[in-house]
Amino acid sequence: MSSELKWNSTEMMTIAASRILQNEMICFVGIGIPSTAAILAKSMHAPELFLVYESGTVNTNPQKLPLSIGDGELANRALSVVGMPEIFNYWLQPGRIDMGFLGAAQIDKFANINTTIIGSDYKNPKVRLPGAGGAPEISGACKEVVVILKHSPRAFVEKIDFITSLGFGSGPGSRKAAGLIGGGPSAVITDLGVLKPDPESCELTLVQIHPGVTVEEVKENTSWDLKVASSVTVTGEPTQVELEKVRLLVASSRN
Amino acid sequence: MSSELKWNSTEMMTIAASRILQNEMICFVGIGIPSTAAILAKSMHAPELFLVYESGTVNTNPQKLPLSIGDGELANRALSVVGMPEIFNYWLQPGRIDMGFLGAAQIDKFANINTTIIGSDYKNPKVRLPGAGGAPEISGACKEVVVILKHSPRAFVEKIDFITSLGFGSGPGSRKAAGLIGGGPSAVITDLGVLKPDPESCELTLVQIHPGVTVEEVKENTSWDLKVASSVTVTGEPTQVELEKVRLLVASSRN
Amino acid sequence: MSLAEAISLHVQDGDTVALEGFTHLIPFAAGQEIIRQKKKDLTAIRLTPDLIYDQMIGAGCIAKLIFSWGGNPGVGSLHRLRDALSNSWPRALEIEEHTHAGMTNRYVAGASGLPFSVLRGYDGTDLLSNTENIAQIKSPFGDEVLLAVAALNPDVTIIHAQQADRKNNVMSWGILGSSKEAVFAAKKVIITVEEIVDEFKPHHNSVIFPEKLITALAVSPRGAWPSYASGYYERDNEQYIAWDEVSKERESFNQWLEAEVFSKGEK
Amino acid sequence: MSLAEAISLHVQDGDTVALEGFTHLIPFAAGQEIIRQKKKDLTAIRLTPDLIYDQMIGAGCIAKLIFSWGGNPGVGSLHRLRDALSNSWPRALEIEEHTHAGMTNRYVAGASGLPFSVLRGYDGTDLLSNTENIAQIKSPFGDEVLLAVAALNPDVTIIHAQQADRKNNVMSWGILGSSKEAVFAAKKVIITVEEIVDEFKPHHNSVIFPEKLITALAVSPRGAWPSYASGYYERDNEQYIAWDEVSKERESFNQWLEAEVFSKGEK
Repeated sequence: MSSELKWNSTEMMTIAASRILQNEMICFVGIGIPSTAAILAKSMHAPELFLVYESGTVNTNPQKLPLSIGDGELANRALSVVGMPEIFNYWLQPGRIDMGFLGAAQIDKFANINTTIIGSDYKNPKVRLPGAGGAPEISGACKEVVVILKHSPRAFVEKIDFITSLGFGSGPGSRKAAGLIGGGPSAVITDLGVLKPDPESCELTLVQIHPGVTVEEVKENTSWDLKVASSVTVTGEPTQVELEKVRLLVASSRN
Repeated sequence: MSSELKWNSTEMMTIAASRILQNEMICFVGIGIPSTAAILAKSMHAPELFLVYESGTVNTNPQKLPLSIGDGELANRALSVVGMPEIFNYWLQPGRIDMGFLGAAQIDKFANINTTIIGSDYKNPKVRLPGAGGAPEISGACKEVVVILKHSPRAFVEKIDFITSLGFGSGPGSRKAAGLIGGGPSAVITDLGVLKPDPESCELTLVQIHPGVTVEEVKENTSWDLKVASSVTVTGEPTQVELEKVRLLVASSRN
Repeated sequence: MSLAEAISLHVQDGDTVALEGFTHLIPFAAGQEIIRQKKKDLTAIRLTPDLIYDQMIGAGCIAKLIFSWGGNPGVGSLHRLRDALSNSWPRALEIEEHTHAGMTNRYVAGASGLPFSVLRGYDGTDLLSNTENIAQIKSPFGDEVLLAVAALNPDVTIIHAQQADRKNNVMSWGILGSSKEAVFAAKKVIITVEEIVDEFKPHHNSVIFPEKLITALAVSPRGAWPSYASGYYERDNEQYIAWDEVSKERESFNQWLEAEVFSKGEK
Repeated sequence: MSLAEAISLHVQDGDTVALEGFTHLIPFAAGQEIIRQKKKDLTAIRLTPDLIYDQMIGAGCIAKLIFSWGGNPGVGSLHRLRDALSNSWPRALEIEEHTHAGMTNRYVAGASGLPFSVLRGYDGTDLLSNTENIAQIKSPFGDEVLLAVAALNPDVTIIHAQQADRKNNVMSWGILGSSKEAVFAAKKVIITVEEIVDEFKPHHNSVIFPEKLITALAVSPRGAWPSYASGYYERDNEQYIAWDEVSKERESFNQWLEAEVFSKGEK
């Protein structure tokens, strides 16, 4: 990334994610960059964005970044706080959530996600990751899912070590065969650009690069032979307001 | 019943039912005489009786007779009010309730209960009764069940027209075969006396008569050949305090 | 939106409707508006039909009743229900009969987006051989056999609640029965409320229905009368007692219908 | 009853325990008392092991962990959990890994006295072939195949809550996660509270646990620290960040254990 940019790549990724959120969407949010993006969107173009966290906070309106998925800030500023059975069974499972945000340690070309282990032996992994949390059912039931992670050859791999959350499986038809009711990943937003599944093949395709990033750079950071759309757009530069708000939010979590 | 008694038979039945309730029991109560009996017991010998109503009121302490199973009096005087899934699934179903009170339109010698129809054709009954409500699962899951109804040949029948709630089915082993976890009916309290299931055969047996009632009278009001215990006790007469309280309660429901 | 508009727009002839509220917050105003608009061929779901469905049955709105306890609570029978069952007056009425636990779990399944719920219920009863939408199911973790009840997903669930805020969120407290599940299970939701408030005050055991769940909201003061609304008014038990007389004969019922429903506008 | 007595009386070596509370109201004081009393061979259930189980794992109390997300929230990894898995230090640790939806519904089944719950979950994931206590189940009302998860019925569930009244009823509010279900599912229940009050004030979304559900109640002010107790204190995030350093090496962990747990009495 060129050094003259007035933002860092995490800020760009967060802002790109926030822009994808539309007003009045019901959005299932995780901690970290998804929260930052959602709070940013609510303070900008999507004030009526309806945020649900797996901890049970319904229509919450946090003003600072939550430190954990069950932060007091989320509960105090929620329309209501309900138990996890209600969140998972009544809100998520029936397909009531428009968009779910997920992170990933590894992702493959069909947007299948691994957050469980690195290594080939489940019983004896090289690295033990946190595991599934709410992700498999978020990936399964939301109308669409947006995945946010940094681009690197270690993360964007030909074959993930463990399918924690199904994206498009091995291609068209896999989700249906597995019994999933949701639409699956609609975008993968990284610090370099945006990938979207090809409508026919479901394979992730580079459709957008962030300012200062080259297509070549994205391909170098992807372990498989990344498909590139016939016309790749460039993400609009972060506005001064977006940058200020993101920085304020990130600073708020350090207090 | 002899006319010189200072109480009527409904009062006697209610008082007999209240005496069976023990302090600290968790009791699942229905409307009408079960409520009167429970409220009476709480005001007498069982102040810590823990009353649960199917409408969702947990540990309620009504001071007047509820007009319906979901009366405001029950909600306002409850420790908490919860939804019916919690009542049926978390309180009743796992066997947490010590005693359930049931009424009946018909009952047979194995304390099976009908509150659904009179007549042999379900699709075209002679009389349509209210139906099951919570009774089948109350009968199924409570540690014990007490049935309260007035004695008459039309109510105490050889064969009930519809099994709404299983008592002892066709005798020992029936409950287990049907998959019920609760102990089943431990007593049937009527305006004439008290019947209890024989420990061996499960058949209802007259063990107690109310003051002024004869064994013969009970047998005449029972359609089957009622078994009578070798020694039949006589219910202690209602005390002045019991009678006053019952009458106050009944009067309270008319306001 | 007015209640009349809400019913007109969102309740169609032939719909499956659930007017819930367990003895408390029974949506009488909405039920009577359904009568006033002469909706017909409804499949009507409710644990306790109560007076509200007795009225709708007598008015000929309901083709099928799915329920678990059909009496006039604390008073006696529902005469219009009985007349419909025995004499098909004013039209034939089909019934599907469950237990409270079964109905509650049918709503739970519907709310959960599942085809069924599992419970210990109906065991040893004659309901097993006379009722649809129940089936035995074996545990995959042992030999236990339990009961499955099919999900209920009403086309429209209608409830009455105490308050809405300025953003159309609704708060209810007191006895809620299976209302929450009936709301989550429905394809469309109509809620009537006592009033609009600026802010919800905390209550023990309150439930908030976010506006996202609500298709139409109408203010209908005393909309649960003659049942009650905790914090607003008590049950008008005289009405429940009087209903026994009113509903006993077709003529007196029809007079009531004319005088109390058709001659009156939306409450 | 003191917390020390409650743990001593009601937590036995080899028990299955669930210390619940989802980021909020985590029962740290109770967990550290379990360490102090050197309970061992526990099967420990919790959606998010968090620092509390990292501490109990490092102290050698836990033989098996049943969980769904095992990180230090907002910070990184749980080093004691990793060390136990990779190097069996201080003892071998077995794991059984689920999803939040799965764990939640396992408690729901336990609370309901059912052998299993049904959900749409784990579909298409490698958990299906690596995790016990899940099984496919066919709907009896059609061809849909769903997932069944086996009930969890802990020998002891331990939670922290805000208040108890003079009759030992407990009230909690704010984020409760799956605590209610974990309480109803348990054979015995230990609850620690911030304080005893004369009367419960209403709160939005509060839950009351009647004393009938509670085996032992202990007052333990700041018993959820360094997590938080809504209305009492906020999360002490410095402790969560510091834990990364403390727990990284066995030596620093052992020093912490000695200084902060064994040298101190019950909080």
